[in-house]
Amino acid sequence: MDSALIPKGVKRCPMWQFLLGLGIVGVVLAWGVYAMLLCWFKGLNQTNMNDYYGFALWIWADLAVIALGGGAFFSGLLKYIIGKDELKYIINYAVLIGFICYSSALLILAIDIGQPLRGWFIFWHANVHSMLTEVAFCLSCYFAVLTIEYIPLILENRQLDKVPFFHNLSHNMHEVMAVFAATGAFLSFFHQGSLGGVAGVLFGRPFAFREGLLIWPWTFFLFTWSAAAYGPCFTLLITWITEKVTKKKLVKDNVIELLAKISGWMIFSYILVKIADTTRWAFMTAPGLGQTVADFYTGNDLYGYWILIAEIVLGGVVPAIILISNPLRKNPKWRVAALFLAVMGVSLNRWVMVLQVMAIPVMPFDNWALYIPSWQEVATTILPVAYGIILIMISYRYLPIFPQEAELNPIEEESVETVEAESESSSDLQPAEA
Amino acid sequence: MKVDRRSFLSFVIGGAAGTTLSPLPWKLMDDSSIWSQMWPWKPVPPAGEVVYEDSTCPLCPGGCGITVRKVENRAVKIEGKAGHPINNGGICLLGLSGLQLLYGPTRIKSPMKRVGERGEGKWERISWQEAMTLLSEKLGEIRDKGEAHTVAAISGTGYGTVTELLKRFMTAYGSPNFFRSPSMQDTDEFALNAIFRSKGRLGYDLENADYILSFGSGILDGWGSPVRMFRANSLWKDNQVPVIQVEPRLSNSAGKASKWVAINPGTEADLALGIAALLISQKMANKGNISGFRAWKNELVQAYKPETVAETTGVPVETISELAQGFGTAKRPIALYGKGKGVGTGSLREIAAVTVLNALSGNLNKEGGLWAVSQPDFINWPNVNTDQIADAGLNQSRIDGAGDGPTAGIESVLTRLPQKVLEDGPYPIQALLVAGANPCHELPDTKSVKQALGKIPFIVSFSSFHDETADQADLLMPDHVYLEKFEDVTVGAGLVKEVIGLCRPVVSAQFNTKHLGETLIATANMMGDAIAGAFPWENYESCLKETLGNKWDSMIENGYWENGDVDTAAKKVRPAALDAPVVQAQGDVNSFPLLLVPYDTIRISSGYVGDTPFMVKTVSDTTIKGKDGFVEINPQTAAANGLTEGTLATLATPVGEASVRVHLFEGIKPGVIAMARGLGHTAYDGYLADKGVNVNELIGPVEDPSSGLDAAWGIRAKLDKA
Amino acid sequence: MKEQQHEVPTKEAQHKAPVEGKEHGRPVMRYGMAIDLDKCTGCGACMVACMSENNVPFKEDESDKLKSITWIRVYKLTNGKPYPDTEICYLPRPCQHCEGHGGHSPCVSVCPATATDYSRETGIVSQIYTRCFGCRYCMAACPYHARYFNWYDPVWPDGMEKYLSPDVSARVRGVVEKCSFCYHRYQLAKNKAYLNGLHRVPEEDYQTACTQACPSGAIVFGDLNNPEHKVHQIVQPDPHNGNKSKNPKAFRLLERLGTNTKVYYLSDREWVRRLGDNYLAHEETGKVAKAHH
Amino acid sequence: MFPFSFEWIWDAGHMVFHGGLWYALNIIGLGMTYCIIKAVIDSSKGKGGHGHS
Repeated sequence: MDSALIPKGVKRCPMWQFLLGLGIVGVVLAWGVYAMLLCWFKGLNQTNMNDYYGFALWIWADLAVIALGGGAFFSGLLKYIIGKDELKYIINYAVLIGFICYSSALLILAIDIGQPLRGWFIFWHANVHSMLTEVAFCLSCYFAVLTIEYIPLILENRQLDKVPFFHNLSHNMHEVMAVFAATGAFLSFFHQGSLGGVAGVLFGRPFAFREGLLIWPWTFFLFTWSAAAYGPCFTLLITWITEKVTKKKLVKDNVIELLAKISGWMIFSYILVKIADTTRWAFMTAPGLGQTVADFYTGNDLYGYWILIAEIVLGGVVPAIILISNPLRKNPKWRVAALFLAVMGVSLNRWVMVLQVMAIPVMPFDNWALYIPSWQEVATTILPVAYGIILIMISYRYLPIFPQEAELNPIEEESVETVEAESESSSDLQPAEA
Repeated sequence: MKVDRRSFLSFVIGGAAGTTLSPLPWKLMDDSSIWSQMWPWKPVPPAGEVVYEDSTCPLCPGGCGITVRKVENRAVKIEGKAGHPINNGGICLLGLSGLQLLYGPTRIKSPMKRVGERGEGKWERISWQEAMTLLSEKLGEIRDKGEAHTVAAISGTGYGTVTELLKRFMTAYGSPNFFRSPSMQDTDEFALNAIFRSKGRLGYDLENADYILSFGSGILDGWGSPVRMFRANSLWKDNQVPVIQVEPRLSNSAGKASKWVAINPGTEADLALGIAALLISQKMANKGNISGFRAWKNELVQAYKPETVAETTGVPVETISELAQGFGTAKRPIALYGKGKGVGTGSLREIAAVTVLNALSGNLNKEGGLWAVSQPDFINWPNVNTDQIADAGLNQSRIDGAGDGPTAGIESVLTRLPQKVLEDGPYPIQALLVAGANPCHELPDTKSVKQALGKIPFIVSFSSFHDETADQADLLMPDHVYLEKFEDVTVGAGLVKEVIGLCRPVVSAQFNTKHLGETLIATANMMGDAIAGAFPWENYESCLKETLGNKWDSMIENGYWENGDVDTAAKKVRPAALDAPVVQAQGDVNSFPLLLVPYDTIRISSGYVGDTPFMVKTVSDTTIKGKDGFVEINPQTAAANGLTEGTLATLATPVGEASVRVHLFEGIKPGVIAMARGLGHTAYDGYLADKGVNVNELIGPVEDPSSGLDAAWGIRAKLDKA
Repeated sequence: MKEQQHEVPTKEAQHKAPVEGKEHGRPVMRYGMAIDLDKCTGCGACMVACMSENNVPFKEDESDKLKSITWIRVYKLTNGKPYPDTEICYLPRPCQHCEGHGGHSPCVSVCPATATDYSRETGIVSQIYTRCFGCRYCMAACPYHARYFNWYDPVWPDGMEKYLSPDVSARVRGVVEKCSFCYHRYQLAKNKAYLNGLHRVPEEDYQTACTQACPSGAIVFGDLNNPEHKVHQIVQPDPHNGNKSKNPKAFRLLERLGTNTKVYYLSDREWVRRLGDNYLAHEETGKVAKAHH
Repeated sequence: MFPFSFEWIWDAGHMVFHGGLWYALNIIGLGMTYCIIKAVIDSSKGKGGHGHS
């Protein structure tokens, strides 16, 4: 019935199936929204955060999605600036995923602050020395860029495209997309870095503190690098999941493998630097401040040396090697495994840089502080996931996200559909617009 | 239709663009910054002219001088009064948070009579006239039946006009049953009476002493006049005065002392006598202050050989001789008596032992020594000329038998009252007046105390707060809080000087309350000449002025009256009960393997006034967590009983049972467990009620045969994982 | 926004004069404390004095110490030895008013909305409640846990709001608060000094509530830069060594982190001094702390 | 964020930071304006789209 909105040459599941899917995810979304409202109206006492855990689950989710959303800016960089043209077949999806990640990140920040009504003070009374200020500015600017990159995609909807203005607009935006992409890359470099800086500048917290270059601690560069390295893995992982769900091949292997290979080398180079940084920190930085690795990884029930291994070896070295070696990369099983490990690795790194930092006592007579998030925190953290799935469902159904889909999944009696589409089009426009 | 679509889209886009460019968002931003900082529920304290008014803090026996900061007619802050002879600017946390008592919601806001069941908390507000009529009629009835002696009164601690007015009221009315709630003062007076054979109290010249030997006295936990003690302690630090704390638990006092001597609880007397014996045998003793010295000295030396003492006390022989050396060679050594806040009287043997030790040092009534200070006596009212009904009543023996037998010279034994009431002997109590006391929480074995009160048909509470005892009352006649009234505060508390502080109305009465003095005078006047005659004053203030006489002016001017050189009450010590049997902890070792000792801390008020919200906030999470209270236990003992930090356990004693959490603490003797005193309130509000356990529910009074007073220092207990 | 401006203490935010040297002709002050841990008895008077001076709220259950606002908190330290060799010591911890390097205290540099500031005039780290939007980054940055978040709206039991002081504004839910060295008292003293034609605030005219209340006289407060002030004489800060104290009894919390705090602690007991900082096994107490970066 | 909000100082930090910020904002802003204006012109020239056929 909504076939008029569905891109030419592709097949979509029946409406009822689609709505059922939406409904199921919608319930989760509603749960998250309820929790969000609780936090806004009753305050952050709804969470299990406390004066030791000022940063908790949310901020981790925030850092994680931003790192994972890094795929957008990096593949944008590769396509528009470096000129890896094959990536145009996946860039749309990368942008969409990025858009979801960043909008989620902003939402989470809006819930996380104690005085949401004053959130804009961070811009208005900006303290330029604060990493968080840098994050806030670059984050919102880059979100604008992502929106700009997403708009043409929306305008390519079969019906919207009929409007000359929209048609031309999307066309023109494509023309200058390189400029936006460049700006996006520039902004990303800074906010990804600043997010690393958030922890790295805490010279009161030897576990987080890092020396660095000028005003930027090493974590600044590590975060940017890791986002560029791991972001594409997430894009690929989601693409793979989408293919599994839709039971269709959506992107050609050569594209996938190209991105995977680049990602592999990025992770490899990153992890080398990360290992170097960790070593320096463990043997020079931290001891210089009076604390040893043993202080950080023993004497509590959760944080042990395992977390260090899991992050660096399992989540770094292993996926890097898999994605670098041709045979392994070309084997879907190995590749997907690598993608999983990589995503786990970077998420774990962000977890460590937020929650473990809070957990470790600094004053010798202080104690480890562990905390368990309240259901409101969990719900508000799952909220973006549900929202993301819904946005992907809708976009996939009505927008030409995967340029290669039609080619990879040829279908007959196309004509019939279009005819049907023409005749019904009128009645079906509202949803597209509203 | 195409037009529709286009116009629709342009409408949406145009609208969006328009809104962003309009001043609306900016206005909203501006407003949000205002709303988000001045919600209607955020109190904005009115500013105004600031004035300071001096007064005295009567919340504990300390008698500190305070200065109250006022903004217009609101008291906003209590501070210690600089230059005051006792606290010179310093102040404790209870004194600081007095305003939470003044303005707190647990105040009784007007006279009330009970309408529901006892303890149900259903009250009906009545006028003062009604209230006093009710009281005078009820008392009148009893008196007319010739049973005046069946009315009992419990007053607060200390010596002062209000206490004396209540006492006078009882005398004029015709009842011998006037009780004073236990305090360090009892201990002092008892010691003077039993060992110095004189009237008065003990004074400790701590500031000038050069060696401090404390037998469990909470030097920093609320003993004596707390702030004075804190200041003395700092003075000792500056002058490197050795401070030895003898105690089974590492209290704050022990922690701050230069040496902590861990001892088996209840054997302090033995250690004291052991040291005394060594002083004598090593010729370091000065017998000048002791009468009948020869009679018992050899006996003592024989009975308290270091080895024997080490055996009983668990204190190594070398430590004992070390203490003897230190005490014997110091110029002005002093030994402190009275465990914790010094409220429990303890056994005569123990007081005697410590006093003898002080006497042997040879500086009784000398600089840096122990003083026998004569009683304050500024209240010289004409004797009451009682009518024959009164005489009849007064001729009856006291219900607690105080004054007879071992308790000769003791005014009252409150801890005996509940038992006597329960066993109806010698006669039932028909009415009870309670002022400035909270027996339902303060007295040992609170369960029987409550039962006893249950048997008394008519109970009047003059308390300012909805405390446990007020909950059991039939008639509430709330007194002012100290910041609303004039009152004299006589400070004993181990000072070697006389200080009388003055409470004065810093703010007007916040509620429909009445000064207890006024209530008594007015009620007396309603009860016919026989009683009215004893109260010639037209109101309390004139009574106070007249009583204080020439002191009044200096008190109005400085807020206190001070007398530096006190008269000594006695010159010589007459040791008594040194060979008396040791007071044992109740319960048998087999079924109760552990020893439970209550401990005092300055952060928890254990007297008539409950802890303030601010004080509760300072209590550690290893003392109260949520509603659970903790017992401290040595990790060794805990392990032996399969207990770990925070475990929920059942604590049972011969007297009661309670559910507690366990806190592992290295600083406590294995086999001993300790619990803070003053918690487990059932009255008051959510800021204080149902937090922790009231240790008095687990400990019963144990009478010292040689004094008749409660000498319980702990109780046998067992602790099982819940 | 106008609303905030009047909330900003003085105009520190604008001028960034050097921490040393003079400020508007007036000498730069560095207010700080010396707390004698051997005298401190852990009585808690300082905590309550602070709460009642600064309108600090309280809840029915304050036993969750991770959610309990105590601007100055008294920690109980022990030497960890078994009975009967156990020793305890109490350590009151107000905001340490870190100077860091050139006024870059851990919290001030990270606040995204300039809601907390290091005063070049007094060396006091301020907190502007009406500017703070509750991101809690400063709390993450403070190793002393001196900063507290208002998880709940403050509620005073019926009638108790009567004792609230007009000198300190009550805070709303969702903002961070902390010890201000009773800054309002400084403002009053400053006005008084001005009226008396003095260009310096006399030592006795500006004392914090905790200092004033402490019954043991364990806290000494004043201007660390002023040789006439008792605190300076006790501490003898060494400006050439990151303001480290020349007094062998004295130490600062986590000195080696380079937080350059203005609260000094004194103790005769070595184990207490050693608990003041993180030491590697082989390091000697009080020897390593050298201002870092 | 603006020179008139009072915590603003004309120091290197502010210049670098806000320099970069406003630079990016301008590119984005101008880029979009360009696209929109051009799109309007193109549409008026009747280019593209099948909407009005």
